[in-house]
Amino acid sequence: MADFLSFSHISKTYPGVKALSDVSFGVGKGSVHGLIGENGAGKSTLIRILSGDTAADSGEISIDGSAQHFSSTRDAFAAGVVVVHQELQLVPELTVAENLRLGRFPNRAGIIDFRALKAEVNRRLKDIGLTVDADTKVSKLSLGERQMIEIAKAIMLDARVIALDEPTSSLSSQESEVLFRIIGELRAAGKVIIYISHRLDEIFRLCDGCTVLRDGKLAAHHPSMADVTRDSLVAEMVGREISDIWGWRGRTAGEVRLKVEGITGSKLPHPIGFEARAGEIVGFFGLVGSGRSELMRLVYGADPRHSGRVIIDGGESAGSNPRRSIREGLVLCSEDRKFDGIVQGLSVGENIVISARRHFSPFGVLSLKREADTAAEFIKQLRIRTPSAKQDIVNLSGGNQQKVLLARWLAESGVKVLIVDEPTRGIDVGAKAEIYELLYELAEKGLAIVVVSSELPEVMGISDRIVVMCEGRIAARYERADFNEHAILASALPDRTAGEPNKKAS
Amino acid sequence: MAFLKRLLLGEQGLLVIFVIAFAAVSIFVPSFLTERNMLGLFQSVVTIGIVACTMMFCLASRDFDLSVGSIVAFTGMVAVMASNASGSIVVGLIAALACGTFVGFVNGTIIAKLKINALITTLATMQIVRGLALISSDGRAVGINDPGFYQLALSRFLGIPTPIWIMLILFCVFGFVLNRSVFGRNTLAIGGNPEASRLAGVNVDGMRIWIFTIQGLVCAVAGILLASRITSGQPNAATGLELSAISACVLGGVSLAGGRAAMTGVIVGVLILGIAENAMNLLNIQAFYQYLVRGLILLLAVLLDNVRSTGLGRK
Amino acid sequence: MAFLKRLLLGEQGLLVIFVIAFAAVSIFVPSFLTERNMLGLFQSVVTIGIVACTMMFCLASRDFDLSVGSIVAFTGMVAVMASNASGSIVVGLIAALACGTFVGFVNGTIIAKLKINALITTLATMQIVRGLALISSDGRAVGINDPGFYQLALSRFLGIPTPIWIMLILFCVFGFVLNRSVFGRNTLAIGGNPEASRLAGVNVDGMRIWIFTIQGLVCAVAGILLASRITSGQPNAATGLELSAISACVLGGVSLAGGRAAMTGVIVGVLILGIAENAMNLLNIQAFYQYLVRGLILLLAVLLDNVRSTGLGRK
Amino acid sequence: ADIKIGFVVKQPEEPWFQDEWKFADIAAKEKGFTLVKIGAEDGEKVQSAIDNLGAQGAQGFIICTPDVKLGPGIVAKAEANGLKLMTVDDRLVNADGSPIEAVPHMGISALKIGEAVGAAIADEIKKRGWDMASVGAIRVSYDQLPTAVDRVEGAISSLKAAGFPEANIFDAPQAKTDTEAALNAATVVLNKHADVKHWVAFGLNDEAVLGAVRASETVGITPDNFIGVGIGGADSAINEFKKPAATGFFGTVIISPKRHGYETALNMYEWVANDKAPPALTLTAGELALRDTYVEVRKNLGIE
Ligand SMILES: Nc1ncnc2c1ncn2[C@@H]1O[C@H](COP(=O)(O)OP(=O)(O)OP(=O)(O)O)[C@@H](O)[C@H]1O
Ligand SMILES: Nc1ncnc2c1ncn2[C@@H]1O[C@H](COP(=O)(O)OP(=O)(O)OP(=O)(O)O)[C@@H](O)[C@H]1O
Ligand SMILES: O[C@@H]1[C@@H](O)[C@@H](O)CO[C@H]1O
Ligand SMILES: [Mg+2]
Ligand SMILES: [Mg+2]
Repeated sequence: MADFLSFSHISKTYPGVKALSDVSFGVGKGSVHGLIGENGAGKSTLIRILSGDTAADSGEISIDGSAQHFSSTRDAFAAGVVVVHQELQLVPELTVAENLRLGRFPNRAGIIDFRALKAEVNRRLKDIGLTVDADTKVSKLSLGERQMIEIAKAIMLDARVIALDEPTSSLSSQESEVLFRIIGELRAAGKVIIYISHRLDEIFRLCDGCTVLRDGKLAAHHPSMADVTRDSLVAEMVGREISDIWGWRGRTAGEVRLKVEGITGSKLPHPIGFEARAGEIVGFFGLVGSGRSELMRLVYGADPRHSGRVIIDGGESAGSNPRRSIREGLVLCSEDRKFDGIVQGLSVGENIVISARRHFSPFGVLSLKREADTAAEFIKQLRIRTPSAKQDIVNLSGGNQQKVLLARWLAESGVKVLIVDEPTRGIDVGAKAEIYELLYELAEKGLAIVVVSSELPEVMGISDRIVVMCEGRIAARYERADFNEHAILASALPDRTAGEPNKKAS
Repeated sequence: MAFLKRLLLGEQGLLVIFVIAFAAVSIFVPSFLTERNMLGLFQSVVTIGIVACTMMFCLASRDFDLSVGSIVAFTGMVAVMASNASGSIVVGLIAALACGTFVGFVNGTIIAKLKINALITTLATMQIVRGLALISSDGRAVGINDPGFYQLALSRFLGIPTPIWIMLILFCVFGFVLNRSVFGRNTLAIGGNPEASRLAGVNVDGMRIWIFTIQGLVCAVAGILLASRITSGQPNAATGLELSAISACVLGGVSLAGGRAAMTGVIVGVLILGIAENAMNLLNIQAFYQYLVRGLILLLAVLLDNVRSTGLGRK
Repeated sequence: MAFLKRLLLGEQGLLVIFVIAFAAVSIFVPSFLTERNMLGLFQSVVTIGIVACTMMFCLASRDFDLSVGSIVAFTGMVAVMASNASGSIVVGLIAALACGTFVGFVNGTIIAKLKINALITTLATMQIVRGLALISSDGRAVGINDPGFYQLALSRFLGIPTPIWIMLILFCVFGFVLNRSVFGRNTLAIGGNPEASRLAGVNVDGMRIWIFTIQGLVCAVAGILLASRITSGQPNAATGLELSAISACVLGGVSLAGGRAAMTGVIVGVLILGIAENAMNLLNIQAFYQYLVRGLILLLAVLLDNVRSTGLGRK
Repeated sequence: ADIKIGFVVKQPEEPWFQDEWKFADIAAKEKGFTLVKIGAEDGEKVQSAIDNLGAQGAQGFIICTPDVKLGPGIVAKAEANGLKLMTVDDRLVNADGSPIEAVPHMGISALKIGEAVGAAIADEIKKRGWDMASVGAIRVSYDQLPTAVDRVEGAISSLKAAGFPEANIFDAPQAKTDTEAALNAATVVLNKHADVKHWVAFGLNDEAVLGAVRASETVGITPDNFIGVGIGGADSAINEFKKPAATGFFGTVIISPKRHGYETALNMYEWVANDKAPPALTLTAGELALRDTYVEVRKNLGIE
């Protein structure tokens, strides 16, 4: 069978970076094709070229045998190509319905037919299994919900080719299941689906074939998954074998370093308390919207607290605002890197030292050398793929941006408690293992570490203890010895009798 | 109590606060709430009200237009001079509308296609267009030969002068366009997230050109009405209009960061400015103190709206 | 050729273009490049140059300050009146600096703590402060009793008048602060992403208050020098300064969306405005045509810079 | 009934108008009527000011219009509101440029003031024994304001009449009407003609000429080589005369805000209260005040 979608000799260079060089492969109709590779390998760039958003320097894309020349995303839509980008592309002030049909409003003579719009959107949302109302403003939705809206946006178009760039990175497993079901339906309907993910189990479960990129070059192309193994894929991606990605090792927990007592806030009305000890990694698991991120933001002082105390090392209450928290040794690596993580317009180096520099800036005067050294050290340690520390952070691939955010807190001295919300969101397997290793080392140095993650295997793989949240309360706690996938999942589900997977907290 | 709170903090809270303030002014300022004064008040806000309609779109799409005052003056001149030269008012009006539209189109094209910052672009055209108005008239007002031109402003329908009607119609039209049309929603989308809009296939460049072009056209309407009201084309007219129109919009809750706008809000903003001016003159407040009062009212109005929306739990 | 391209498109490309333009003006405009004219040129940009230093910080942190012109006028008045009243120039200067700082602090506090839009806040204080300047002087210019006050502007060091020195020093100081201090980097961070900066431990509210406060202080310096140059405090001075200062910054590549700024750029921006004015007068260009030319130069300058940076592959 | 009279001026921030208002207030206090003072910077503001006066039940108003061509509109608006109308300072004109005779006016033609300035400068040049051909003249101009054009044209015409060569008159366009703008513009002119020793300067008002004087000081021209003559005689000029040493600000043509403010208000009152129409046209004279005569001149004009 001839390839329905084919890339031939695609190359793309950014200043200082060869993002893609001479990439060629093809995908057949009615199939799901995986696209994998390390952070910065060029996956998103390839997809952006496919979407008409960026032009390739050379090379050609053809669909159904005819060469395509997209000069804008609209051209791509017209040719039946839709892309769900890695970073969310929603308009927060518009409603769900408006976002879903943005650029393609049902209208008569320019006047929007809101009734038709709502009806259609509500129907589609129901198909997808999302219980948000079409009239809700997107700014009111949680990150996970937004991600689902983004996916719904693509599905609603009658496309021939659909590309999904890390769609599950902020979805819970329940939501991922819904997505997988939809992908199955699309495949059955004869679409071509390009699927980018760092979660290899998803690749094996969903894909009919896959392509591996490495340093912008085609490292391997597998038309079928028949004789592909996990280890072989990892080797093709990273160039080396990674046997045990979790690599958990036992530690003995010390004194209580973080103690949270009866904390409440506007979105978490029920008092919550927990603690984390020196040398301990505490995992927080829950469904999207269960309130984990909210809780961590309250602990950190990012949002105003209504009540409760946060005690570090038995001292008095800490963390009334982020600045004070940092000074008291409590730091949070937040989950939404685009909104409240990276500082756009500043360089990679600046983003790394933004907090730590106060330790080596006497009288507020910068020490450029110390800054450069610090940045270089962490770029090396975390293998951040960037042409230089002076590169604008927005030009980094998603995963590399995430690494910069981690580096920001690793560079801080005097950290006692490290909270990381979705630490490996968008991070490749190789780097994941490195980050886990880093967390272990930090724990061994005596830090208390709190990890929020929606990936159950990850939480189970690296935590010493797991706290499960559900509807804004702590639903259960497990010691490592008692970890059990089914039990943990069950306690995360809000209403065990209703059987509705994603009921929103009221 | 709970009802009151709901009323004040609700979507229409700004309106409610405004109504209360209006009632207070009516009671405490003598001869404020008379038919004559109300008509005078409305007429005094015609220019800014009309321009604010499209300025709202401009701001909502995260742009800026500083050239409105110059366009109003220039098109007023053109209307008068073309009428005088051709002997036909209709020709004059068409010429003015065409000039306004053209300037707006140029603004939009430079901003969208050459990707030059809107503030600088319109600051430049503001000067260029004002220069043109001055050059064409040698810096002096140009009188209107045909008294029929005055009728534009003097004629009444149901006892209300035409300019007020035109302003009201534009309020309705642009309110409708903002909320109910593809154009309006796309405008908000561009302002709210330009990147997402572009990726969703919204013709961002085209939209920006249209927004500025319509702004130019609407300024021409305001310029014509103004020339008719003051029975001459004045090259110095409407200086500072840009800041007033932007204030009216911001007072009315239009976000300078783009993506948020409402016609009712802008109308309230326009009226707040107009009423402040009107009441101060009725109260015979000294010119220098008027500065103080104007400043304080601005602050107070945004502050109130702020208290309201934080009380509502929004950001 | 390749070298030329690298030069023009490099980091310092704006500067290179400027140097070329400067050379061209020197050659084609008679008596431009004379010592006298250069000193005159520099003196004419002192007020806007000084104010642009801190306006740069303001814009880089994604804020706006429209009140600068009023503060300059007001502090000039205060300096003169307090000197006259106390008989001591030092007291006058301190009073002026204190008043400027205070107004800036109020601006910053309202904006940061009450979370009121900077445009509206400073539009309000712009009016209030202008009102104060007018009220305190009854709208009249106030003469300086002690001729020693003129010396501030007339005295020279190495043949160059003090105001120019002060401007140059402030350029250096603020250039250093922007690039080499935590304060400067945090300013850019706030502009780039305020929420991310806050979570990274930057005291965003505090920074904003400081930025506006320093802006107030620096406006007072400009106000004092201006009063000394014109040997009186004039309540009408420096109207429209806000737009000139903002233009200079934007010309110099400061992004209104925050996060991007460079002192060299701003200096070039200030000089472009000054040279344009100066050369037009030397060339005896008619007043009305000056509007046109000024507008075109603005457009051209940004356009060139734009071509340059897209040529560079940046967006 | 209560008598209410409006006094609308085009630039309330200008000291001149503050003075006019002040003297009008004195008339109001004397006769016991209410004076409503409104500033109206452009045609639109004028329209609403008149509406506003009508709405609050005034019977008549005095206006200094931002532009004389607004005449027909002002007349119509006044009629529509049933208000008696008088003009001060600047006289309204029809579309064809002819004065609207029906509206009583008190003022001094801008051209005439300018001519007084020019004559004063020419006299002083002669007195100092300079050679006209080698004197430079700075025309501090603000051409977007019609009055300003008329004034400097007036000055130029009397200079030329006295034999001043037109080629020696250099334009210094102000970007705004404040002293700093005039200072910057004049500096350029002085630097461009660095070889000229003797200078004279005139402009829209005192502030404009003061700018030129400051410019002369910065480039090192001494007062005995500079003759600046302003218009207005408000505090900025008086401050200059009060300085311990003479400056290049030679004199100013003072026009009397007292007559313009007090008399117009009184006339309007008589018209409203006793139906005594004011004279159709009253022209006042400007008077030249110098460093050592200004106290007297001001006293004569009834200021102070
Ligand atoms: N606009 C840009 N300017 C400069 N460099 C860029 C730009 N966009 C991407 N790059 C670079 O191109 C390379 C490929 O990036 P891309 O985003 O395609 O990686 P990716 O495979 O999607 O990685 P990830 O898994 O982290 O999302 C990276 O090195 C990135 O820094
Ligand atoms: N911007 C918002 N406005 C209103 N409600 C929100 C907003 N963001 C989140 N919520 C709601 O707050 C609750 C807690 O969300 P939170 O993001 O803390 O959950 P989470 O467990 O971290 O899940 P996620 O995986 O989505 O991060 C949810 O009910 C969510 O719908
Ligand atoms: O504008 C002028 C004003 O400055 C004053 O001098 C009186 O006459 C007016 O025309
Ligand atoms: Mg990517
Ligand atoms: Mg979360």
